[in-house]
Amino acid sequence: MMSDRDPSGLTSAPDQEASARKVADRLAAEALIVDVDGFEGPLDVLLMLSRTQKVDLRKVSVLQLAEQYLSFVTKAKALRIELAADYLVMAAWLAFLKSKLLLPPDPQAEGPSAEEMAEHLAFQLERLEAMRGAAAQLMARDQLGRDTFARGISEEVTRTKKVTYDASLLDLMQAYARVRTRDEFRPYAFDRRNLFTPEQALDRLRAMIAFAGDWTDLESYLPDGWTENPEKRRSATAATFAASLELVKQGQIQIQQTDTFAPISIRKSR
Amino acid sequence: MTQHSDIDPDAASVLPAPSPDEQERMVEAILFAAQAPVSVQEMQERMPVGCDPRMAIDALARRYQGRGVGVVRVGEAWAIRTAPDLSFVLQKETVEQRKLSRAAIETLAIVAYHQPVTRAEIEEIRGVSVSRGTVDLLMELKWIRLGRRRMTPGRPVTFVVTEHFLDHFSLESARDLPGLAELRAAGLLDGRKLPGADASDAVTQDE
Amino acid sequence: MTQHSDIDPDAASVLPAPSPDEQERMVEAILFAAQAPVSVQEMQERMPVGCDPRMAIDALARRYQGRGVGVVRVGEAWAIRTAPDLSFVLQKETVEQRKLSRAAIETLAIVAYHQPVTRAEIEEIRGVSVSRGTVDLLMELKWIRLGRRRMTPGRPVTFVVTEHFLDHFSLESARDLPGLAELRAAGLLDGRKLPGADASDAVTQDE
Repeated sequence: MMSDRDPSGLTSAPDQEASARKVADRLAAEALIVDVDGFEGPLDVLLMLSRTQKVDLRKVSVLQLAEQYLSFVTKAKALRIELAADYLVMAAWLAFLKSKLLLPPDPQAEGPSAEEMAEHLAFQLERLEAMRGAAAQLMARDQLGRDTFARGISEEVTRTKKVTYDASLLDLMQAYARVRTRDEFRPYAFDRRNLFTPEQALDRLRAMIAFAGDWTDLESYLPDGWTENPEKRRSATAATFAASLELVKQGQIQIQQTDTFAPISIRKSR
Repeated sequence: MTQHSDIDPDAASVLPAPSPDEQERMVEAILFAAQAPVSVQEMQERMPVGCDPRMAIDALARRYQGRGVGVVRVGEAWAIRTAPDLSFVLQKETVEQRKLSRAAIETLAIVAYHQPVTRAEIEEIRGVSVSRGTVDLLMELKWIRLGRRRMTPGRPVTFVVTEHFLDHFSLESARDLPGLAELRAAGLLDGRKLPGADASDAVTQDE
Repeated sequence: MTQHSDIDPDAASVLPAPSPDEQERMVEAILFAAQAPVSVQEMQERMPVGCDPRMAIDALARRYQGRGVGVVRVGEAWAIRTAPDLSFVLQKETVEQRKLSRAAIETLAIVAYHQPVTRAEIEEIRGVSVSRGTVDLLMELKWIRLGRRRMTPGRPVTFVVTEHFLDHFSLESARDLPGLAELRAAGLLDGRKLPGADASDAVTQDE
């Protein structure tokens, strides 16, 4: 297609006497050059060129293909068309392949032989052609939204959160008991029964401190009956600690703690 | 009959109208794919000349009778909709167990112990008004239902517990519910942990 | 025991499974309601205990043979789609189809026929680099998705086609791609490289 059938060159004025066939050829050649941007890379160009050989891609003449491609690149250059680097890389590689194919094989040379390289290029072309065919077949299938259609109105599956309520007989009875005994409840007042006041603690500590000659754990000063129930224990501990601080302030006792969260101990001031 | 369909719509005019079966297929596909209900007029415009969409709709509606979907009329238009009785397969349920609210369980308890009971009576016993939502929820749970109207002025409705309620709470009848005295004997009246509980009671418990 | 079957899901297990006809109705409703294919598994979850959706699907598919819509298989899922020959009455439903670039179409085909395939492999087959936009577009259309990483140096990601792709191109599975067997027999789906190195490497090595 890029061959020398038109010696006047691509830039010559249209030849009125030329046969329709020649014009067509030239137009095709021009189109090929000018539409270089339309090609998807060198492999695409090679595939296009190989079609002009009108043979099974497996029997394509890679040598002839290399020449066609090199001529394509040369003409593109002549037309001052900027070719992307990979086109030139391919040209260089094909020039190398061409020389390898023409020269007798070098037994010393490493790597694939010229024949292997040529065969692989043919394979690549065949594979690309095959994938294009496959793509065309794929696009020709019945397509959703063009040939077949899904349901237009989506009766979307509603994701409902089903809440099941549970209640036991015990809940029921307790609820009833609560309602029926409401009259027995006295008005709300702060519940003081589990509260040990700092005043109480102070009185208690003052009475006991006289006997505290040595360091003694503060906890041992908690009143009887206030150490089992956690709620009462908390209240008594806080009150006793507050009372001990008061006594320290008054200079009656000393207080120490060896480490964070370690037991706090007190003793009578000396 | 069908061969013209995919060729030239203009050619349709010189061809006989598609068979009733074919027209039904078209209506079926149109209604299925439509994003909104489709009027007969609109179907007519889309179908080849000589078609009678109304007849095709009727035939399709008959065909879908008793199926999982049906042809329904929406104003002047038509649509395919899933059968209402199958809505449960269109829902993905995530079940969440929740405790009944205090208001609900108390109301339920009062109905169970005092049935048949009017709303006013429930409110009198609870000392607070009963919200509509509470009653609705209990009705929805099928634990209470409407009983006979009370033959008093205003003829108020009463509420009673249901078979389902008895089933759920494993009761033979509502009369089997333990009375207050039994509840107290069982320690159920003292089991409450409420602020304002009697102080003297607490002392005896704790010491 | 049965009076509350519509309430307590556990009770369903002691009930006989719905009749085959009823199961078919359920599958019909499920498939009609959904726009996307529904898996057998999902149907099973939505239907009462003891149902066999597969059997119901088969019965439904037979029932819709030759109708305006049909039951189609999409991978492990099922969907109802309009009959392809009726597209002419449905063109109005088309929601502006984006024209795919040649690069996108070829890339899609390569992913479909060669999956799982890496970007480098796509590039080798096409002979040009794959632009990010092309892959993004195909991902956005939900036609391709990431597959497993290839256990080769660099652990490159692979691409595979989706169920949505199958749905779009009316394919039951990726095995049903047109001409797949022939391409495979011709060795054109082999990951064949230039002995010693691939073509682009060869260029850099030799210069």
